[in-house]
Amino acid sequence: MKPPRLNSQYIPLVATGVVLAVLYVTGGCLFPNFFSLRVLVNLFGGNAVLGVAAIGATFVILSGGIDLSVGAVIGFTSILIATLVEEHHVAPLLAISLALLLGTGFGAGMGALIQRFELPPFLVTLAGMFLARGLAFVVRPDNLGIHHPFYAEGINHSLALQLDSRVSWPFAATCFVALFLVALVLAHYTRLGRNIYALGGDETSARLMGLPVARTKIATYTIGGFCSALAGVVYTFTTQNGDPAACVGKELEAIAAVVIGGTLLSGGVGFVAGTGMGVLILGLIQTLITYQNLNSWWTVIVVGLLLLLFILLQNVVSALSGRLDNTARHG
Amino acid sequence: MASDASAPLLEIRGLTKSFPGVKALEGVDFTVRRGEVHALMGENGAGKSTLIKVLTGVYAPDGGTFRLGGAVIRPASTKEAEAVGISTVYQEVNLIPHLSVAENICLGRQPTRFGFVDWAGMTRRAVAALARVDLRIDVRRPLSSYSIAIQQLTALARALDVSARLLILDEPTSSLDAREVGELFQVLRKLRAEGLGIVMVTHFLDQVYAIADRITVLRDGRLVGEYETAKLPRMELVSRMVGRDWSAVAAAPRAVAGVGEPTGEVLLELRNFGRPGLVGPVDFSLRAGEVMGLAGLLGSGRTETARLIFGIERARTGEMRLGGRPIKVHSPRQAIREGLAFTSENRKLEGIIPHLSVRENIILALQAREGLLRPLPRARQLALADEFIQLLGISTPGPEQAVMNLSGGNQQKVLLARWLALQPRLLILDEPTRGIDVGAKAEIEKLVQSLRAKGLAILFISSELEEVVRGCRRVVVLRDRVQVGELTGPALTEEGILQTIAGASHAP
Amino acid sequence: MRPERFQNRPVRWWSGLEWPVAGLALLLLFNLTFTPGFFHLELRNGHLYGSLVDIINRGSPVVILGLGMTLVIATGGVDLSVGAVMAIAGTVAAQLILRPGFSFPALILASLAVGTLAGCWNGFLVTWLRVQPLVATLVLMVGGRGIAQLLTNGQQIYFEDARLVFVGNGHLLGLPFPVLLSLALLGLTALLTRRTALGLFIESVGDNPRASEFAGVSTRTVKFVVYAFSGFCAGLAGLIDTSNIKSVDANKIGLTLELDAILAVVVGGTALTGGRFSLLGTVVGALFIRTLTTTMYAWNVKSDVAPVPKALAIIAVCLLQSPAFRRRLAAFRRASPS
Amino acid sequence: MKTFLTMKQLGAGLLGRGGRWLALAACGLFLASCGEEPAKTPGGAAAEAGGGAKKKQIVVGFSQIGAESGWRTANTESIQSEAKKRGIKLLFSDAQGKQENQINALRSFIAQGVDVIAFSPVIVSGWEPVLQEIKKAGIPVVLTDRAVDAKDDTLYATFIGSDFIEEGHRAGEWLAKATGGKAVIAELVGTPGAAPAIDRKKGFEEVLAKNPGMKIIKSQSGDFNRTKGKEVMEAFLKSPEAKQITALYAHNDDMALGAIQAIEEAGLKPGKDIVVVSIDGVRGAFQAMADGKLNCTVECNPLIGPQLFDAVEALLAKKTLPKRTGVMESVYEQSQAKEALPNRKY
Repeated sequence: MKPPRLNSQYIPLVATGVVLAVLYVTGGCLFPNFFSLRVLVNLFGGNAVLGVAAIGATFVILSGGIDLSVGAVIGFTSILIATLVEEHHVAPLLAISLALLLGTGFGAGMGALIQRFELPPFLVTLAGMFLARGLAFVVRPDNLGIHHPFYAEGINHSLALQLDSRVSWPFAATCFVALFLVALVLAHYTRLGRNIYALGGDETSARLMGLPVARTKIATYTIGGFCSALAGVVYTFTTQNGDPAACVGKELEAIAAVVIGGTLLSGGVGFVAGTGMGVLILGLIQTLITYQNLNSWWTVIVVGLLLLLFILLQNVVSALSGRLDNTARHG
Repeated sequence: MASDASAPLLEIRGLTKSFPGVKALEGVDFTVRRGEVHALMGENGAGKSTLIKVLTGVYAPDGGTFRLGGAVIRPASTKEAEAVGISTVYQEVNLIPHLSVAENICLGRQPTRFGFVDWAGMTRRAVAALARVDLRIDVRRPLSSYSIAIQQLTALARALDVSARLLILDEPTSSLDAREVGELFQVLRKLRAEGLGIVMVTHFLDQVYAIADRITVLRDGRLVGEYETAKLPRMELVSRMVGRDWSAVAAAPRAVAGVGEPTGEVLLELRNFGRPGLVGPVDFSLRAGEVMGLAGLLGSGRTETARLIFGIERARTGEMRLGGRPIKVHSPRQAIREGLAFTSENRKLEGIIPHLSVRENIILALQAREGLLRPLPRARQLALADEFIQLLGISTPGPEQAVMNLSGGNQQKVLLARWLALQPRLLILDEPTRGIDVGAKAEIEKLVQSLRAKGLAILFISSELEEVVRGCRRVVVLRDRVQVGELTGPALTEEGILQTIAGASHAP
Repeated sequence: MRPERFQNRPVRWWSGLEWPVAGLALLLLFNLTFTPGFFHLELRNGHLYGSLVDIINRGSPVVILGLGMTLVIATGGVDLSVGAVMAIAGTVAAQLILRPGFSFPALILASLAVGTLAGCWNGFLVTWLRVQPLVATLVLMVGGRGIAQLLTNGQQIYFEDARLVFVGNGHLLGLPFPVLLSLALLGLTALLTRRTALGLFIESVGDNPRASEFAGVSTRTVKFVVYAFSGFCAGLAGLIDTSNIKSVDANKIGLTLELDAILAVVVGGTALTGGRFSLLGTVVGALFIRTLTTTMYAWNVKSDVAPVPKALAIIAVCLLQSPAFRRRLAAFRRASPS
Repeated sequence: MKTFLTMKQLGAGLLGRGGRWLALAACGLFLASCGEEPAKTPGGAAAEAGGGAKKKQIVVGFSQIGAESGWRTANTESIQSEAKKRGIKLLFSDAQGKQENQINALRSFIAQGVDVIAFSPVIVSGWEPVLQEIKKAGIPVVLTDRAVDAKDDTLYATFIGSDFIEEGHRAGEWLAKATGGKAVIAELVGTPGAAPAIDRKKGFEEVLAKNPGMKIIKSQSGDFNRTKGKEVMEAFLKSPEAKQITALYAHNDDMALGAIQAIEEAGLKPGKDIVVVSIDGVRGAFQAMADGKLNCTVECNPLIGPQLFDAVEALLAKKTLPKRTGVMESVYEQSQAKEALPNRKY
């Protein structure tokens, strides 16, 4: 019996790549300046916050969980940094570190609740969402621009890479790409990463294989919290402000990006690389709809449809591999 | 074969473990030597899996001592058990199907380089580990792309990858075909020669006699005995497993309890009926007013046959006739409409609706047949519940008691009531008396007879031969998922069944 | 087993309500003591007036969504799309009312039908395509609001039609009409679940799907029906919210209300894992949430900060329901000398 | 075995197709690196839109906040119809109330090479990085309706819109005059952080500082929409201080209209028992004034389409504009409402 050439779990990833390519080429064919460097840079820079958040969500979803607190944590982090820097004159790097620490701790706390008391992740992170959003408004009820030179001259000038006379690669995009690379290594080249896959693949088996299930689960939500906080930091980079109401519903976009990236929502199968592509696909859809001058609400509808498409694809794939198992057993 | 002189590898003395309400193990001794394959045998509830789980650190024992290679051990987790050299391969391949073979072998202990997983090193190590079980495959492919047999060997390789001294195999062959079993045994023989102690749990007698050096039999959480395979005839093994004293069985006259002659027409006919990989061809017919037994050891295909008839799994071969009409049952709903009823052996997962009341549990199937829009009037529901509580002697404070608060025997009666309320033509009872007390058993047996007298056809599955012999007019015997005989009349004795189960060929 | 653990009574309508009612009572007691005028009720213009009336009036959409959500959760699922479905149904109503000559009953039917249709779509995904409920309803949650926006072409629609305005603003028998609607729906849901076999099937499917399937219950039909019903409820809630402000705002209608509905169900004692459900519990849960919000208005807590106590309430409820937490608590009690 | 075959075919098919697309994408990237950006030619996108038109069509990118109120709807409508009238190609994007969307839309406009970018910012802060980018790309920016909080005022060419502080002043002064400087006020604040919410509050409070007889006893955000306006007013009316309230100041008409419903439900007469003053001057507000339920609305003219495109054309003609262009607006009272009502466009 010869195994099939293309492993079924790569089908969604391939499909994601195909969709990305089709969207990009379509844009290029329809609009004369779509293949410009600027569009490419915008794609990364404009979706850096989403990208960072989605990478965190990838780990949580790979482990078989879900995190609804992403958007709220971004809002909390951004306003915390802005307030600390502008009103309390804390050094920006210190403020950023503090915010990252808090976000990470927040994730760890949710993970601990989920693990120790066997609570549903959905409810715990829902509570986390309410809590973080409320606390963001406690920190400061309205938005606040950050005028500290560290941001204006440091992050968005010195650290931005001038690509040509007009287009520069923003530091936020660098953060996204850097986190992406770190996440690739974490997912594929560390024991923790592989344990997360195993946990999402089959928790009982993972336990029987002697893997540290409890520790892995908490670690996953900790990573999620860190990424959300980092997304908040990147948000302050791209906008130079803090806003307690920022990124409402970002968690849904992140989950959409993860699913479109070929990760199974039930956990265990998926790729950080797919999430990267998923984020770019969402960005491309938005760009294309702006270019086509369509009502921007088409964006969410198209994303909804794409989501549906990928869920159905995953269904087909799992049905296929289910049959594969049967064939292997009986054939 | 290992000599008696060699010191035991594993020595367990007086192992006790109880769960709320159940004593799973009571003072069990168990010894495994180096370089032997030791079969751990017993019917349901014998305590095999509890023993294994205690041994591998999943459960903490209540009492008893463990020694491995002379040193006292007390593993508190799977990881600790592995650390002292105890590795386990579970029945359902407990690996991660989506990950590659290499990862499954090395998960949690991957070779690293500067702290990062070394994939090349992992591949090499996996290839080496698989070589020990004589397997050469592409280890980078996901586990799920390989057959169950290969997955089983992968699990074995993973177990061996830590320097295992004691290897535990929990029903390793239940999903394998004959050739694959042969290959597995080849590997086991090799490992035995390397000096490993191997504990194997299995229900297949042929396989036990093919590979095991010694056998330990457990029953109801107690040790029955430890035997040299060569010195234990099959008949004796089987009788010890099912708890009938061999000499007593042979001597006892046939106990017939009003099995009577069937009154009705042939109701159910199975011809070459089966599903490859699940249960082989089965041929028998059942008349209205007749109780027919399905006998065989655990895993012999009894339950699988019942599930095929009831449409939980679809039959792939042969034919089933109901009342003379050929029929293909594809769902329990359809089966129910055809007048079939089935109580599952797995009361908790497939029987009771735990939080619902006795009344609701009883009327559920009837209501489902009536449909969503024709609710049974409350008075009728209560009348039905009361009627069956009376009829079956269900011991409950009342019909509104949540069924999970009832004892096992009473839960079983509630389930029986659920099906009787349907007034079915054919009732399939899968282990209706398991885990319930003696009094309740007798009541259920009596009930079965009265139902038969009313013209019901009953297919009775039980691992208690005494019960089968007492209650059935005919018994179909299954072994290793194939029908091996049908006993009736004077041939229908416990001895006869045991002999049929044990098979003609006594020599391994 | 100790005999006192047995209860030999039919499951009364109040059983399981102790905790939610106690929570609500506690909150009301707090207000009785510390919030002056909270319990003040009077008759103005022939209808009841006071904070308590506000609670039941503003709580109505959550009650209505919660009733549908209760059934969905009882089967072991969840419906995230209700907020977006509210927006779609409200939009349909507002657009039809502006069409001269469109009969009013047909309009009501149309918007309820749109809601039900959306529910059927969720049901289709969950039962026929076997998509996890969380994911299946996420699709409509993400895309639904966009559909509503496209229907209005991104504009707000205002209307003054007295009949449609009555749905969300009218009074009957001294009570706000939405309250009566939610009471009627409570009655309808109770009838639907208790006067047909639906309630029994929902509970059995949620409690033990495999055993239910073996007993001949069609789990598919049951699940499909509850999602459709949840869509219907969302349609009704959307109608009320739209009518209430005499305009449709596809952006805001029902935003995050799905979370309130889920919370109401969980506070009301229906477990997220499915099984036994309590419609009255959900009503109490919805009132609890609404009382919390109204209390915060009364205390002049900025509405943006309001999620904080809500979050704490969720965690508290989750922990109380968690067997693991109870185990640990029991172990702790045993360990500490009493 | 059958399954394997289909799997294989499916896999090969996908891979094959994927491969082809990947190749196409690669071509695209190659083109991108060769073609580069279509250097900033005014009306770059126009060529594609206008076909072979001789006179280059002007292209303007406009990013709207969303559609949160009747005022906004009128604002959008005015801009879209004026663009059509003048034959200007308008790229319109609704940000759905989210700053992230707005920033992405602005970036898209840069990439599309529009001639002028205009937008109404969702919130005041957070625009510097993207405005810097636009500046670098050499595209003039017109802010409409709401200002931004940017230290460097060269980041935009002009701001067309109302002076929200002035609107607050006017509302306050009208109320002081109408009540003789004595009022106990409930305030419905706009969306936290939005420029109009901040400035309208500020302007109003400046008047209060001069009138010691007027004080705000309740203030809560109604998020610029009816639902919240109604809900919050209901809560105000149940508070123990409710009886003292003699006036309501709402930051926009929608909240006021919601609140009016709440006041009526409380058995009070809006406009008499509680004096209601709000800002915007939408049609619904005029109707309410005609019905005697609203006392005064300070106009905040959304019909800035003509002014916006005047500015656009001036900018393209390389004229310099004042940093701030006001909008023609006035204060309307009940007495004027009936005659003004038929003429209201929004």
